[in-house]
Amino acid sequence: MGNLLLQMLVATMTSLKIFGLTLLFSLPLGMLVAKGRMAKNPIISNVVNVYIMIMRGTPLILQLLFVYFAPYYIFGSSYDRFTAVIVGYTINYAAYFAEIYRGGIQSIPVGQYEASLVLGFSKAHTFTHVIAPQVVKRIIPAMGNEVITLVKDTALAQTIGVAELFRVAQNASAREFSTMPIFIAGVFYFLMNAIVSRSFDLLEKKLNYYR
Amino acid sequence: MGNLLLQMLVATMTSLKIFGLTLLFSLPLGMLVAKGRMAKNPIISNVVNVYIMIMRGTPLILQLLFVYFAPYYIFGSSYDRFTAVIVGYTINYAAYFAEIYRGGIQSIPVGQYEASLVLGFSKAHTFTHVIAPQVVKRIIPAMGNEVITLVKDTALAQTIGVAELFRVAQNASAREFSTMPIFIAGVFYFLMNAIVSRSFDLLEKKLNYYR
Amino acid sequence: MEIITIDNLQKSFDGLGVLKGISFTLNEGEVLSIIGPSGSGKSTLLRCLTQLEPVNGGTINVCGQTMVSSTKEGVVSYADKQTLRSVRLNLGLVFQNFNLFPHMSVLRNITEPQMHVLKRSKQEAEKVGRELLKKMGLEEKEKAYPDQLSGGQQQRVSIARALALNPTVLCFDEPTSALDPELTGEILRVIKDLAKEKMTMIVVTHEMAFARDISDRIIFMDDGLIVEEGTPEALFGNPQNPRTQKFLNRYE
Amino acid sequence: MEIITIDNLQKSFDGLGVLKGISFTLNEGEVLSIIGPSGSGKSTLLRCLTQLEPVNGGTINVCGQTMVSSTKEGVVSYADKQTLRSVRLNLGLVFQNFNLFPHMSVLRNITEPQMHVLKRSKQEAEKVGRELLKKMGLEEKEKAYPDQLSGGQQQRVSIARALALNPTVLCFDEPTSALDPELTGEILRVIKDLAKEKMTMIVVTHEMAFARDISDRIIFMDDGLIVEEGTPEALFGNPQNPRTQKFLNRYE
Amino acid sequence: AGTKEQAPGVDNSLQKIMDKGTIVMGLDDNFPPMGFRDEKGELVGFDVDLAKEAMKRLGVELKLQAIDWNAKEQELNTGNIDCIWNGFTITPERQEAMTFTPAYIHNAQVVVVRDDSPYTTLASLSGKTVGYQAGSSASNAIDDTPEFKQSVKSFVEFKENLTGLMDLEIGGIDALVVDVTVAEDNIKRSGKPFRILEEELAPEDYGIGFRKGEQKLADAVWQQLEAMAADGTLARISTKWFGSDITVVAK
Ligand SMILES: Nc1ncnc2c1ncn2[C@@H]1O[C@H](COP(=O)(O)OP(=O)(O)OP(=O)(O)O)[C@@H](O)[C@H]1O
Ligand SMILES: Nc1ncnc2c1ncn2[C@@H]1O[C@H](COP(=O)(O)OP(=O)(O)OP(=O)(O)O)[C@@H](O)[C@H]1O
Ligand SMILES: [Mg+2]
Ligand SMILES: [Mg+2]
Repeated sequence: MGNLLLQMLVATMTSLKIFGLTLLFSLPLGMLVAKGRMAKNPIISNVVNVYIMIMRGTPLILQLLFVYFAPYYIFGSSYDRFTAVIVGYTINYAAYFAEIYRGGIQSIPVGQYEASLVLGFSKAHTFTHVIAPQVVKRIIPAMGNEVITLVKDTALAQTIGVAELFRVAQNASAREFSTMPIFIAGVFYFLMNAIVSRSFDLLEKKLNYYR
Repeated sequence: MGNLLLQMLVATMTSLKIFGLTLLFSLPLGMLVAKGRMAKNPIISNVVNVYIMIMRGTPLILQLLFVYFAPYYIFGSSYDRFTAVIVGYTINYAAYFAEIYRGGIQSIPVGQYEASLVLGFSKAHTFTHVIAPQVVKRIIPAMGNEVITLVKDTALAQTIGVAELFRVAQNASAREFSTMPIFIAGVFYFLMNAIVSRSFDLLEKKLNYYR
Repeated sequence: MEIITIDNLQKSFDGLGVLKGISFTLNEGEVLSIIGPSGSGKSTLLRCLTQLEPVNGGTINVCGQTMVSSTKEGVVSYADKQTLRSVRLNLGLVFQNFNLFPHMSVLRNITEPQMHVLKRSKQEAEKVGRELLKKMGLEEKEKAYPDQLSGGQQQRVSIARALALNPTVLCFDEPTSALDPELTGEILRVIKDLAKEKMTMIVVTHEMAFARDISDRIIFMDDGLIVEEGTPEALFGNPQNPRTQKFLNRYE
Repeated sequence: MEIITIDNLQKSFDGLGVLKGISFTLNEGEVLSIIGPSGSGKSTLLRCLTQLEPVNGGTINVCGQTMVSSTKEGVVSYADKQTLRSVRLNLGLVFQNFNLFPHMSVLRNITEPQMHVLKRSKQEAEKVGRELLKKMGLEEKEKAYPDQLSGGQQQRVSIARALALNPTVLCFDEPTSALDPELTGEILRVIKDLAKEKMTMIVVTHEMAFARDISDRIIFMDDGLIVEEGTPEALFGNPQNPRTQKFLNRYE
Repeated sequence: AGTKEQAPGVDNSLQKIMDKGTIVMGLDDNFPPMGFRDEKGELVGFDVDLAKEAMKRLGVELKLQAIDWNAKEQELNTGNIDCIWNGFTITPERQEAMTFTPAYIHNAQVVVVRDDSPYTTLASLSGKTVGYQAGSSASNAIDDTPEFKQSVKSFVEFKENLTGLMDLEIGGIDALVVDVTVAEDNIKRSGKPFRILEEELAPEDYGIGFRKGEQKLADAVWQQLEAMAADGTLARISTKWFGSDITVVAK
């Protein structure tokens, strides 16, 4: 039993690695995608829109299989499965984050841009110092939901053979012929999500110094 | 090839059945859950809150396994896997829908209740004729997102042995040594979601006769 | 004939007294205005009367039915559901911010309560609705939705909605305060017309000139109490209480 | 000395002319008020001047620099980025609805532009900021956030924010129209003080008494054109154009 | 099939592995006793022991890679793994698509039922519900037994044999078709009241699968197995896992 828990903790580390790396890459990539989606150039914005629609319209499992196996069939080369998991999750979540960013950016009143312009702010400074901080505050609830979904979605990495928490729980369950490990995994996911929820609540409160 | 498509269409019917039945049951159940969550009795509202937190905090796959196998280990009796899928999806989605309903109901100004009360409306009439129609309009975008997720989540039913679209695609893929069937499944999911999206857009437009 | 009798009405929020013993009567055909500074409890009084807030003490009697009464020891007892319902039907309330049903057309806003509450047929309800809309000068708007109307028009629809149920008394809570000055006129004219038709009314307002104009009697409230009460001539011409004097001074 | 020269300025939205050839000059230390009915193009004029809207024709010259010019054939050419930037720095704009940065404290709202645009040190910027806040009677509020201030206070912060960049001309677009009457007074007093200090200003306003009070010159606009222009005495005392007469009549 | 840099007709598969110094073996890490994870999370099992010894003798390092069994063909084809060695049944379809060694164990697909159930023959399962692991050779075995396939009411595919066994236990299915080795091992370790029908489905052979055309590599590995059979190593490993020597190399 102690051994099982240890094993599951190790697997949890894998799940957390997937979680962390996906966030690390998809959060900034999502911003690029959002910018693309809002681009004045209709070709760019339409292409990006199709990308977003595909990412949101097809199951993540399928995207993972595709990301892992398609490069071989197309380019004749393949790569590490963990890398594939990170790439798959990143491009999927970037699409979701992009739509959240876009909603946030478009909800900032035009007056904020006009005031910045008239005061002589550069475009970059306007974005980093005026718009972005306000966007962050507005998108926190939506981001919280998405990040919780990511915690749960890490369970799908086993599709291409990555031994994350849920895979290990299923193996242990097979070995010991008991549903207990799966149940324990459920508790782990629940705890991780409780932490994520709590963090977002705190962040939300912290940003409540202005309305 | 023609055979493969036929097979996938049959499996798509299973996916659609899961989709349809889940909506059929979880939409009303979600309303009950929302009412429970908003109950004045703190015991009821807290119990319901824990239920919602578990449903949102743990992977759906795990819930499916639990719903299917737990009754045997606890009560010594079991039931049909398809029923288990529907039960699992229903209690999961009811939790999500409940939170959407609750958000919608709580966003209706208190003045609407007061006006109904002063005019002499019964509570039931107030809910069905004044509150609900306004809630529907407000929650449509959030419901749209959730229903799209449901379409994709039907792919997880294979966990407990239901041969839905994605399972059949994976089998065909293994049989024919090709990712094509999986790709075709992707197109199917995409089309289903395109239809769902479009329907919600239309519904949204239809309800735009008032603000 | 006395239609409303309120005796020693008490109401507090979280232990803080807001109404500290209000007593007055309203006779048939009378127009009563309630004036007073912000926070004096005018809205709360109307809300207690229309059952939107429970009271903490006192008696309210409407059209001969006791809606709520309380013993000396402060035990409050409300009437049974049936009576409360019938009392509610005797009272119409026009809200400050209208509270129309945004998803119903103007006509439907007026017919829906008639059909559900008075069990009128759709035809009959629409006939009554159209007549009222005509009276309000809104015959062209029956198919419109509330958000397509100006504030003044919305307020007139909400008056029509209340009138459609034939209330014995019509209560207004600052019916013009959500309107810009231009639109205020329309509503005041409508209420004046109702006064001429001898509709019994209670009007909470801060439009002094208007109160003076339409009222048979005026109550001046301050800090949860009725400070002074009288005819418009007496109250405006010769206020007795220093607080009334000070309040009215601001409005000259 | 002429600070702003505008010649034959034209602007249309979707082909619909909003400014149909506006020409005027502004001299150093002068206070110019622009009045006129709603939709006459007053805001659009200020927005063209502050580069918030591109023009469709005409010439704008600020502090000797040509910001935009156009040929007879209607080919509009803007100055290079560098010049546009320097022109922008000569003009301060105070918005009708303030547009303060809600996530920055009051002081930071004023220091941020100084540090980023004028490259002042934080210390220097805060010194300037505190002086301006004192001048605006807001020394106690530097740590507050905009949403904790009344409308009038917010407007004064936004004036301080504009002044902190030492603009040659300060433009106001109906600086009091988002405020209730009680708060209007504060702002008018601040602008009057600035006028006394010989700040060059353009003030779009519908407060006639105020315009009359502070202005060296008043422009009356209607339907995208300057209908009449003159000293307050001339314009209010003896308006020449029938449209001006009619407009001013409403305000007596 | 085959790696793309390989010129047609030239088999440099062995050379490539020797140059690399490592060989990646793909296996389902949830397939006891052939390959599974022990309590420490280490990959162990009969096939794992065999492969370790064979590769040691071949002089290359063995890397074990757990894969999703449903995706094994893609894994092999895309070069993520070099062989599939995990109770891998030799079937004609698979032989079309890849290169196999000869059989090293005879296996059979057997039918597991609950001990208290009345079923004794394949025929007695007529009109019942039968499960198997998706993508496993059980499905081929069923296809090759048409009378049985037609008599059964419906088939249920599981992602995992475990889910299937649990489902059998709770009565969701009446029988599970599974490798005899897996079946015996599971019954032994779980202590659940299951039994195996005597009547077998298609008997079959386990082999090691390589990319199509990589004959030299397959031959080299096979030579090591033959050597292990000769010096008794094979028998020792078999006895450790199955209690007797059930291998068929060089017999
Ligand atoms: N729901 C409530 N909870 C707590 N306090 C309340 C509540 N409603 C009203 N009050 C308090 O009761 C007092 C009287 O409020 P009320 O709205 O009746 O005043 P009013 O005379 O209508 O004022 P106004 O002219 O501003 O509308 C105020 O101090 C108010 O803050
Ligand atoms: N972005 C825009 N797109 C289209 N039309 C516009 C736009 N901005 C202003 N207009 C139109 O230009 C005309 C002049 O508008 P402007 O805001 O300049 O008037 P104004 O004199 O400031 O009026 P007010 O006193 O109401 O502020 C109006 O008819 C307005 O509808
Ligand atoms: Mg009030
Ligand atoms: Mg304007």
